[in-house]
Amino acid sequence: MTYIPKPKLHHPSLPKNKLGFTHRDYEGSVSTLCAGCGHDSISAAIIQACYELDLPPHRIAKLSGIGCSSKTPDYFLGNSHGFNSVHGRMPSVLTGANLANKDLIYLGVSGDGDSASIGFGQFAHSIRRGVNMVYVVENNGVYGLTKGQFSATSDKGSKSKYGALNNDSAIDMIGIALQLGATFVARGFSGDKDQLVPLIKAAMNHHGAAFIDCISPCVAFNNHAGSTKSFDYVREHNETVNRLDVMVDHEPITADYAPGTVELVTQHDGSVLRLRKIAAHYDPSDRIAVMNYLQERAAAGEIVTGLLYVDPEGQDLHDYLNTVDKPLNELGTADLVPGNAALAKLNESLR
Amino acid sequence: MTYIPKPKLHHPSLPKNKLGFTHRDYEGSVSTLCAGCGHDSISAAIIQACYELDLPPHRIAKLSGIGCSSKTPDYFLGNSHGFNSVHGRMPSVLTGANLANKDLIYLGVSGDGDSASIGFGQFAHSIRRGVNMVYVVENNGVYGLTKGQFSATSDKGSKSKYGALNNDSAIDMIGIALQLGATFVARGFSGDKDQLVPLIKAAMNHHGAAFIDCISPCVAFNNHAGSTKSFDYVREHNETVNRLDVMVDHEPITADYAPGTVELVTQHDGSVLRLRKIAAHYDPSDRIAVMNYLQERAAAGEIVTGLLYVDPEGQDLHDYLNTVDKPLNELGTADLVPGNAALAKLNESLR
Amino acid sequence: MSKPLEAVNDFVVKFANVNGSGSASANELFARSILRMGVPVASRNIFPSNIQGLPTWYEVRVSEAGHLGRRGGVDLMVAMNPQTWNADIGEIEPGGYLFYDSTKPIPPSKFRDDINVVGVPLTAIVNKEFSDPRQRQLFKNIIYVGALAALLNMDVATIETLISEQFQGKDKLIAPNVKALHMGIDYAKQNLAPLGIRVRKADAVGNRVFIDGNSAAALGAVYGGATVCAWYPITPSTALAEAFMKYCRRYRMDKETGKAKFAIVQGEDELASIGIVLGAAWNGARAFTCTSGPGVSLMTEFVGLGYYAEIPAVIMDVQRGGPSTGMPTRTQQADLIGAAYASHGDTKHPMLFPEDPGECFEMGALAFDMADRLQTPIFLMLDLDIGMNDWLTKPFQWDDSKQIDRGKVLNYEDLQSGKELQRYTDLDGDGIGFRTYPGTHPTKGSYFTRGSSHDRLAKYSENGPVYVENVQRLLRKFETAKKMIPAPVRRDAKAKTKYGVLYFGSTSPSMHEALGVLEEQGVHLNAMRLRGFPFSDDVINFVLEHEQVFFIEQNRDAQCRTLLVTESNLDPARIVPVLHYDGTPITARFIIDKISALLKARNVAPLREVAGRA
Amino acid sequence: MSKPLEAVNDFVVKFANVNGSGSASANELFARSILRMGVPVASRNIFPSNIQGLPTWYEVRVSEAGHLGRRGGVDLMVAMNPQTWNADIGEIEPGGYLFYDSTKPIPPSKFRDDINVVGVPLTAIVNKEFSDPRQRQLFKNIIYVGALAALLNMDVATIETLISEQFQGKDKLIAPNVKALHMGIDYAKQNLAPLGIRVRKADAVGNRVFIDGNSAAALGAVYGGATVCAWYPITPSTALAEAFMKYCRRYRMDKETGKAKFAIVQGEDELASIGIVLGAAWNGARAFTCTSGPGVSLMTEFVGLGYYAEIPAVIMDVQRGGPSTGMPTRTQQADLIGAAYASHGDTKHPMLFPEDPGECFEMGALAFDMADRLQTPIFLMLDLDIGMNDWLTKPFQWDDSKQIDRGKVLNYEDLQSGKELQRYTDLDGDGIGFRTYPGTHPTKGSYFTRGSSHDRLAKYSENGPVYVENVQRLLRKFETAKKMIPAPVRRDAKAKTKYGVLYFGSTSPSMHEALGVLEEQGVHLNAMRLRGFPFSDDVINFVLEHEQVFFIEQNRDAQCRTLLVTESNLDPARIVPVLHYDGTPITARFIIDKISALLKARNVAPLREVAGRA
Ligand SMILES: Cc1ncc(C[n+]2csc(CCOP(=O)(O)OP(=O)(O)O)c2C)c(N)n1
Ligand SMILES: Cc1ncc(C[n+]2csc(CCOP(=O)(O)OP(=O)(O)O)c2C)c(N)n1
Ligand code: SF4
Ligand code: SF4
Ligand SMILES: [Mg+2]
Ligand SMILES: [Mg+2]
Repeated sequence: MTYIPKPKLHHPSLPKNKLGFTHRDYEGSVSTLCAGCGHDSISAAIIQACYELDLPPHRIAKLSGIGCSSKTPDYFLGNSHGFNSVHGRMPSVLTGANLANKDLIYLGVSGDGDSASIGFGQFAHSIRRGVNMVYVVENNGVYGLTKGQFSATSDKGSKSKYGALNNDSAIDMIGIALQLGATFVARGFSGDKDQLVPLIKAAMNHHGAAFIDCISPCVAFNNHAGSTKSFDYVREHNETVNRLDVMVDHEPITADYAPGTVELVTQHDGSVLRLRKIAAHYDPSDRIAVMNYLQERAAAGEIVTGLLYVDPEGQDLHDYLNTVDKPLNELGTADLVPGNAALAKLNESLR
Repeated sequence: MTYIPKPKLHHPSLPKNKLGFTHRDYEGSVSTLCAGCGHDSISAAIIQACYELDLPPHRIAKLSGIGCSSKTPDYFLGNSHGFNSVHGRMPSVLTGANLANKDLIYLGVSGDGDSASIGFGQFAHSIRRGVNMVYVVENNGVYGLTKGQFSATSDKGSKSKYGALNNDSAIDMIGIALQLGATFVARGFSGDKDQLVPLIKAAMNHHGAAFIDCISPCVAFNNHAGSTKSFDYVREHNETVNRLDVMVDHEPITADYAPGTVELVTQHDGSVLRLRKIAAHYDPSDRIAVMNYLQERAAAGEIVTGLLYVDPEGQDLHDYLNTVDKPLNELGTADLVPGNAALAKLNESLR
Repeated sequence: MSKPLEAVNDFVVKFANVNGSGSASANELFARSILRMGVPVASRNIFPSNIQGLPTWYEVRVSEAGHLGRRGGVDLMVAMNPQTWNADIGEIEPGGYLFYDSTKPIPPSKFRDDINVVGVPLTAIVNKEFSDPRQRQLFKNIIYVGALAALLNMDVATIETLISEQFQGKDKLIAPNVKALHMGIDYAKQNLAPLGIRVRKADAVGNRVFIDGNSAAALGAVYGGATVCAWYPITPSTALAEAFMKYCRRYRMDKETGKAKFAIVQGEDELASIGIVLGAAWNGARAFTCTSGPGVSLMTEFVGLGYYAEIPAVIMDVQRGGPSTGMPTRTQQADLIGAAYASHGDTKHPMLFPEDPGECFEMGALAFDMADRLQTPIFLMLDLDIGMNDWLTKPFQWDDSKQIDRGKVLNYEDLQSGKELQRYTDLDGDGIGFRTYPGTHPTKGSYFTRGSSHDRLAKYSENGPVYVENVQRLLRKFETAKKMIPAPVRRDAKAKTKYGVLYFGSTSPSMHEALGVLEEQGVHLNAMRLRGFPFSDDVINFVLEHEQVFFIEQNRDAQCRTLLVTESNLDPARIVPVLHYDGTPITARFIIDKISALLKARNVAPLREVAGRA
Repeated sequence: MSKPLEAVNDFVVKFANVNGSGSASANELFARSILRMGVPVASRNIFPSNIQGLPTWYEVRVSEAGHLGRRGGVDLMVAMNPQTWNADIGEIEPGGYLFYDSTKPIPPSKFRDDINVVGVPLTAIVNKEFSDPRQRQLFKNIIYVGALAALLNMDVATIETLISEQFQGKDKLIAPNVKALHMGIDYAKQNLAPLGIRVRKADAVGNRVFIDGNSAAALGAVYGGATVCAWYPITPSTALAEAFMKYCRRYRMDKETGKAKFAIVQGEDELASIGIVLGAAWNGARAFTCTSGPGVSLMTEFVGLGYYAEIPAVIMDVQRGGPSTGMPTRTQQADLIGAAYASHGDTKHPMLFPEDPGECFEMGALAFDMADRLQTPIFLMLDLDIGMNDWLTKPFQWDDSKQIDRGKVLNYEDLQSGKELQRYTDLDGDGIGFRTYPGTHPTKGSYFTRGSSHDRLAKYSENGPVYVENVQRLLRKFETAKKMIPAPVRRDAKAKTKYGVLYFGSTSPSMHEALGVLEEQGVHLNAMRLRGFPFSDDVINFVLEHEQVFFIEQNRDAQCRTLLVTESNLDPARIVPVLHYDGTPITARFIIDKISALLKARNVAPLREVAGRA
């Protein structure tokens, strides 16, 4: 990593997206993570996804907890508001932010310690509520920032650098998210950007709670042989069930595919997900079958990646609460204060 | 309920168990719960189970959080130490108690709000750690003590007495316990004592984390038509997969059964569980199949009860930590304090 | 047999019932009827932490003089609960009255011979007319109201009106209730003589309203423009959130679309609730949570984030008896230090102290302006006595010209016109920087919010001087807060005096009553009621003006006195704690006794010890 | 070019490195070598909250006089980090020395002309001999140690011994390290003159040991008989739990069975950690947790339970810069109020203030006796400066005749012989009742523990007088705690004086140095070091003895002063805060400047304002 801040002036030849923004307009300040940390690749994928989706950076709010992973929102989308809250509590802060303004895109970034250990409850309940968000766990199976202790996704039986043995069974966040009613569930790998970028794009277009478990090796503390969160292990055991293309402005589907190899899913917002099947019989719309399949593959030591489950008609918390279309943070005195006449009437009823 | 405390003097004709204790010796102070509350039936089942197992009352420690359910430890096992801790934190307090003395039986009593809402994280992590305990959730799908708000197991779409609508998807604690590696998982119903008592007995003989989700209707706030936690609903949709007999002192199995209708499971401590199958093909040893089956039945609105999953060879936290056989709370100065000589040596290495 | 008490419009009636027996509405009917007769009442529930079957009490103080604090002692006991019979009888003042259900004979030994016993065979009467058990239970309550009406010579028409108002909609319930009422009246008229204590029509209530503080605070939140409420049930604050929902449904549904101009979420716990509040406030909505002590403790870490990252938030703490689970259904003012200095590191948080439901409303609204203007969490400190009891309080009013004040926020136009966001820079000397809401402008004004150390422009910094400058600015901001706290209310003694008294919150009515009595006894005290924290110079000067100031609090450790001394550097020796903390509301009698005793003790013992002992 | 600094065994060397470049062990080798030469050193890490790539510093103060506090200023800067070059150069005292890697030429403009520049082509030298990049990085560090050894005239044999000790086991690493060392020595000998600052063998270290406070506190827990540790990682306390595990593995494995006489659990968070501790302590094991500010905030509710249900617990708080996430890698004493009054309701918790690793060990053990005897949570308040830096401290000692004191516990024999358990009854006037461990006796001595209000026999009670009696007993218990807190340490000035100074914890070394200097300047101060909370009468009398007492703290809000005034009723006007809180350890220079300034100001401004301003 370097310390000379990159010049922000735009080279005219830099490619621009529909909004006239260049890739740089979606970058953040320079990362302070270890060279080679998986988290930096995820930041790059987020930048890529937002650029390709032509999203106005300021319409995205990025929130996180505490950890190396939770630091990353500082390293992408420099023109977006960011909130690095407290350890394990991003989900509640994001939920509140979302209530205040239903019009922004909410990107929650967390770690496995942040979401599976201290934050397991908040993770679970934010999913249950159907908060409209993209919830990314940068899962390295270890506490990076505090130097290598176990998290709740660490492999049972693994040994920490100071000799402790992990005896707790590891939490599979995907399985939990599915049980709790997430309407979009995917697993990615920081080492496979081609797969990850479309997953993030699809999640951002999803209406409801979209959860992405992204394996993201920690080169400093959990990339050794034997770690199921190491680059090598994930590469060897990565079982991809499908590949995804996200089409937001409904280009006609020209290319034709062998029957049963492609599935088109139209999400609530009109965006179309083109699923190129790899595991022929994998059906990401059958929640129970998906859970069963994932359990079996996990038992076999395989890491299943791809868009694992999607309910394109997912509802969100605002639908449930039946809130007005105008963001709550734009309502003014006239909208909110009933006035003195109402009080006079109320007083009468209290005598 | 009555306010005249029962006379404690023992009628000579009262039946006694092997320890010479009568049923009364396992009772507690008079319940202050609502007449007809499901929780009182569970207390009765616990008393019955301990009596039948000939357990010395003082070798049991009863712990709870806060709620009507969490009050119940005051109403059974009056000769046992009890700890009514804080809301949602029974699992951590029980874990600590268990570490201090591996020789007692730890009975954790909680509610659905206590364990699925505020306590979801602690519930999950205590199960993951394989704490040797019986963890009973007295599940009424509502906050009783605070008068009828939703808990995380309340039915999605249900309406509270002050008109709030519940939009969050309900947590199935059994599914979560199975995902997190519980080695004994059962569901009971406060209205079916014959089924519940043996489940509690089996759980007490289990070595490892034993979880019992016990549906326990709240007559004050959640027993109305339409509530899946009402007496009527549970009776109508109770799908019992098996019936259980617990044999602690290895009586020879005399009676013979039609093949495939009975299964014998010998637990770590030697106790034998005789499972009389009701759902013929239900196999409580196949975790993934069990999860799959339960998901399907739940989707069909059925409440599956019985001993749902058991791993008779379950290990516990003390096995993992490799602690000495003597309870830690019995170790004295000689065991614990290395003494001055050790310090002299240490000092040398620090110069 | 000591002579029967004689009093008009000045006595205490206590109802002893069983929790869940439906007595609450009958008892409230009794209290409201007296109010409608123009006589002020103060009513208080004393209930257990359970749902059904345990003893509960409802205490009604009738006081034309307008003393609304708890008086202590009972002139008429309505003993409907066998479990508590003995204790209840014991509480009756000599010469007082006992009202009971005489259906079953009760051995004379169970009575006292210095009280007047009034038996009415309620069960017999009700069973004659009604067969359904639930009806029997409910109407038995109405029957005793009727009997009391006759005995206390209350206006029957008024009671009937109230009954018909109460059952508007369910009109067919009106007749049987009125009937039950008259069954009681008739029995009393035919068999009993009126009591020495009596209600007489008066005009002492004025236009005041009768409401609980939780509802009033919730109404304040509606008028304060709160749009997001995240909460977790806990006694005694639960009703506050429920009332907010009720008022929002009434006042905040969009006429055309029928959609909600509010979002209420029951969090999974208090950590989630405050997290949701901070997230919503960060994103520009007015947000609050309501809780009690245990919840405040769980919010501690997040409150520190709100302080340091400077995020507006309103926390309504309906205080109950502590510590830990403590006495969930009893009242105390014991979360003051916990709230004022909540969280690790150097932190301070403004608090507001409403004295009654009227101020719960005003301060409930004010808290949101303060939070936005100060960009920090604000605590509204209620207690169970104010929160869960109906109080007679001044009618609600609102100045319709008032506009919501969002504090220092840069909007699109500001940024577009070149105003630069310097998030944590003190441009105005008040310690407060400007903020922006997320999504305001495509290229200008975004910033990164964090709980870690940061510089004037919100960038991460571990630099010592940068840190010091920032936290010193927070002290200036706290100075600014002083100016926003409602000024303390002073009432001077009739005669010049070297003694003063400080008090706050639900202590007010008892304090005012005590001041009157003491004045009559020739004990002159200048009094000052604190309305919030931090304290203005008026408070400090008040203490300096007096040789000796008594500080009345409803906690064990003189917590508010600690805050005063800490923030003011006043000599604690001049501030003598007077502490009531058994979980019942403080009474005038207690204050009078303590202060009198202290004034005596003063001349013998050095102050420090007095303070120590108190 | 101002004249080069001349000093023997009295100077400050600062190493500027990049996080994760392996410089730590080389720098420690440098410090230890000087120690082995009999010259005291104090070393401090200044590091960022990240894992790799950001700037870090290692400061070594060499002081034969034995001043172990941070001095401030740098006499010799070893500038190995280009990122921070300018700032690092800026810190050098006029006439001081700059040591740098001269392989790449650096423009003269980048230097200062009032310092002495010493260039050694480290990269060139190391690259000539080594090709593997990792080796190059590591040995470059050893080479500069060699060069410094020559320049400062250090004893080479000593360094070689340390190297061979360090690599015991991995013996083949010894040769290349020694070789690298000599490459540095040789280059310096051949090309450079020794500096004006020098190390000379002395005998000023004595038998002291060099260790960090986290390790020492962990060792204290082992000797205190702790068997259960539940913790959650957080800087700067993580190393404490890791050290406890290390020492338990060394001292607590059963010889025969190889099984563990301890249980260490990494909780899922701090709520779980303290919950596990309370559960274990309730069940008769000695248990503790270690954390820092944010963790203490999360434990708040549980601490209140421990206080009210009276459960022993030890909480080791290694304080860092607050509020909120604050400055995780900087030091402060700013959790005092948060810990002392943790939780809602009326609560108070004893605290211990170790001044160095030696006391971390003693108090680390003592805390467990106190917790058991007082049956309440005890806080051991370390800070990052003590916890994470190696300090020279008195050797560890233990009285082998000492037996663990479990406090008031009834065992089987007691109960059998008819002793009755009255859990919360004050039989001895010390406010402490007897308890039993679960499972003690089949029919006697069981009780129900709860956080709700209870009577003398642990039964639930909502009765006011019962509640009051119970919480007043807790105040008596707090009085008992005073007697258990180690007595304050007093050192009087050479001359009689009306000025005093209070201090505690890691402030000690700088305070002692400052006292010496002030004494020389004719400023006489009686000093008292507080070793814990609550404060004994000695402390109060000390304040009363003096017209003016300065209270030195490392926080913004004078938190310890607040505790003192609150608990003692002393007039705060006589206690003047002297506050250092930029996250760096306090220095003697700072204390001297502040106190001198305050003494001047005293004569012009009234005290209250001084206090206000300070
Ligand atoms: C309340 C609290 N407890 C502990 C910490 C210390 N802490 C900071 S990050 C972290 C764990 C981070 O692990 P993870 O979420 O997996 O992120 P990673 O660094 O691995 O990306 C911990 C324990 C904290 N900041 N706050
Ligand atoms: C920290 C905290 N928050 C809130 C409460 C209030 N409270 C007491 S019991 C309870 C819910 C109990 O529900 P559940 O666990 O389902 O028990 P039930 O009464 O239904 O048996 C709540 C919210 C509390 N005691 N402590
Ligand atoms: S420690 Fe691990 S997670 Fe943290 S930055 Fe380094 S590699 Fe990434
Ligand atoms: S409220 Fe419900 S849960 Fe509580 S005691 Fe009554 S019936 Fe049982
Ligand atoms: Mg991680
Ligand atoms: Mg419940």
